Amino acid sequence: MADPMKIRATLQGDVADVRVLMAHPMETGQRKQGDKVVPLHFIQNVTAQLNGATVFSADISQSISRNPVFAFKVKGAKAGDKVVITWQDNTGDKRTDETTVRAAGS
Amino acid sequence: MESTRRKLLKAGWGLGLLAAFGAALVKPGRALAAWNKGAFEAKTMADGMKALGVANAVESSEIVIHAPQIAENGAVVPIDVTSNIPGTSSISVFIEKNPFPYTGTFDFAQGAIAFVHLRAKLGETTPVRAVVVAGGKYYTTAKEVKVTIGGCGG
Amino acid sequence: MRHALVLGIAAALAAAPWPQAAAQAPDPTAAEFDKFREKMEETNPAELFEAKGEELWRARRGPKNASLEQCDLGLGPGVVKGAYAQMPRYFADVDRVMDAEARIVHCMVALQGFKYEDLAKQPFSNATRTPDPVSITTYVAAQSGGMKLAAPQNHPKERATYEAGKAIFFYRAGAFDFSCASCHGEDGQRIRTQPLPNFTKPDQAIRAAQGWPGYRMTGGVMHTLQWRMNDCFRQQRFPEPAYASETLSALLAYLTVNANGHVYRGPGIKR
Amino acid sequence: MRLASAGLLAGAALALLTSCAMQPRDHRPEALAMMKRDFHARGIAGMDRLNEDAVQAACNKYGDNPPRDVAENLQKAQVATIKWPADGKLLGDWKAGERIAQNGRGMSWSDKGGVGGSCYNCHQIGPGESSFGTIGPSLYRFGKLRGYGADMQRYAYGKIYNAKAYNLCSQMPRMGHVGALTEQQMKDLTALLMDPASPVNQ
Repeated sequence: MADPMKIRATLQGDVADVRVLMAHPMETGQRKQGDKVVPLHFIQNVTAQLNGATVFSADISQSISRNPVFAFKVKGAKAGDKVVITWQDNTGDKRTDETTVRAAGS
Repeated sequence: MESTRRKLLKAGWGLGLLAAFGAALVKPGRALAAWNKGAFEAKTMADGMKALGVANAVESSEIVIHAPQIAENGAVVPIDVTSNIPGTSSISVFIEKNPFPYTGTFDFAQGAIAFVHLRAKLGETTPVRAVVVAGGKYYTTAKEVKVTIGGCGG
Repeated sequence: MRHALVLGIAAALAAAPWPQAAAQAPDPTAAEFDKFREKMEETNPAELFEAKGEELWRARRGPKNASLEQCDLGLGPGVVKGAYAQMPRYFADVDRVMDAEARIVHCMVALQGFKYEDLAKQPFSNATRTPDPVSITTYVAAQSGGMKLAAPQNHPKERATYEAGKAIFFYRAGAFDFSCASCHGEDGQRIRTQPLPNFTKPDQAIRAAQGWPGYRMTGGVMHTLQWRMNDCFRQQRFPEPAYASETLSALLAYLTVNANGHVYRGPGIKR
Repeated sequence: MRLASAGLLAGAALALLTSCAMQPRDHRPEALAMMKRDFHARGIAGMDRLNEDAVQAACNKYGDNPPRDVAENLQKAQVATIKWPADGKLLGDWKAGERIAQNGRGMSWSDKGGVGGSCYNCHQIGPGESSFGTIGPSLYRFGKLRGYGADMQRYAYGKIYNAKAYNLCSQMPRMGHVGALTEQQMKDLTALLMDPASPVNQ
């Protein structure tokens, strides 16, 4: 099972600055280990919800770096709002983690 | 999303049907649009754009790509894309000289600002191109990122 | 005759103006790296390993089914906060100076019953595996973030180890006649595009110390100073130093003491 | 176990050290003893690599600034190590030379022997490569600036073969002397610097 994400959602005014770190090898299918090619293994889809509503979603390729990092911003957020992020990879593996929006400096 | 809508229209789906799906279509979630295999497996940027339905993209200085002129390491190149075009619903990123240039599409809804930070692998010095969808139209800009050899190389 | 001719040319060349690369002006490439490095460190994949390390620190593991919570990192059993910034230091129970990872390995052996030989077999991260001491060191280091480095020089062995580290730093040998100082003993040098801090100066020594443990972009793996020292010796064309050995603690004492007084900002991101 | 035994082994030396801590002293013997305990041979990198040869010993002893007479004698001996090509030709193929200059591998425990020249790690050379180190001087327009004469060809080849023949404590490795490069590779590198057709001289 995949390791947990690290999600940080910090309020700046009424904008939540959301940063997420994901533990994933993002194998391109081109890398060799010994003389064996490591098969393609990468996150294809990321969705983020703020209090249940989808605010950000992404379809991505194996060109995204290993252990992916994304950041996005949502206007109209307030402290305590729930952020839920889910990724799914090409093998069907999935992971969902959540956090709450925090005021800057708290 | 736009491409899905166009395909639906092209395929002769009635307006009624479109209206019925309207709620789902307006919401740029990925529920409806499956991961676009054709676009992601395209080996050139032109083919990737075609598969994605990008047409008549207009060069725009309202899209800002913030990426290093010279990357410290091609394996992790930080890229920020901001669209200042009103009504931006998505940003797509292409890394022109990668084996598979189409790198991803980022959709914004419900108050999300048209901005994304990502980190990508760049195989060599290449333009990084962003394509924005706003009000059903396509806008684009690009920035060259230089990839060099950093350390001892041993 | 031949000798004289060769030496004569060398002398003439030494006197002639060499077309130098603009080494004195601030390197625009290095400035560009710094700008984006800072940005990337705001969201550093090292945090994933830090979280894993904290879990490992607290978990009861090993043949003795014990946690590391009684491990003394120099500030008393179980005290993690600030410990990394005050290592390498002398530990009476082993009568030697240890850097953070060497101490963690010692605790894993002494408290949990792991075998040094097993931990030393494949001590560095690769694409599919991050050794436990690497994650634990990352966790311990993160608990000193924002603190000033203060590797002690009180015990005679701390001072002697610093001096040994300095001597190792300047020792030229091996197939290419390199010492650590060949690359890290002068200001403003770089290999390819990679800036090389001068470790003999505090304001540059900190540039090295503060970035480790580091998430290395090459390969996307977490590495500690133990790996950095090992791979430097490889590039130096030396034989291989033993994992967590006294030689490496001595070099790290030299590096850290030189950086003392500067704020530690790791774990970092490395090329 | 290495971790604990290291302290015991160093004990005697360190006791001595602390007893005369007032005087500046040479810490290299203890440092070298420590390294000999802690290092092991791996691949082609044997433990003998920790031993200084005469050049390394002089540079270590005098902090890379040996007295003139010491340097001159050792330098002469280094000049004598240079094996000049039997066919008398010093210029190979600059295109091959560029590839050798780019390659940073060779002579480490992860290599099987010599591979490349690692030249760009430290030197600016060709105009097409902007990723170059600055530990050594720029070699851009090497021949164009210095002339294409036979003496300069010899200097370039000889310097690559054994840099210590020209400057005893140079930071440059002795590529031919230690067998990191073959005669043909050194000819190709000489051509990269000295062939009027090489991009280096455009």
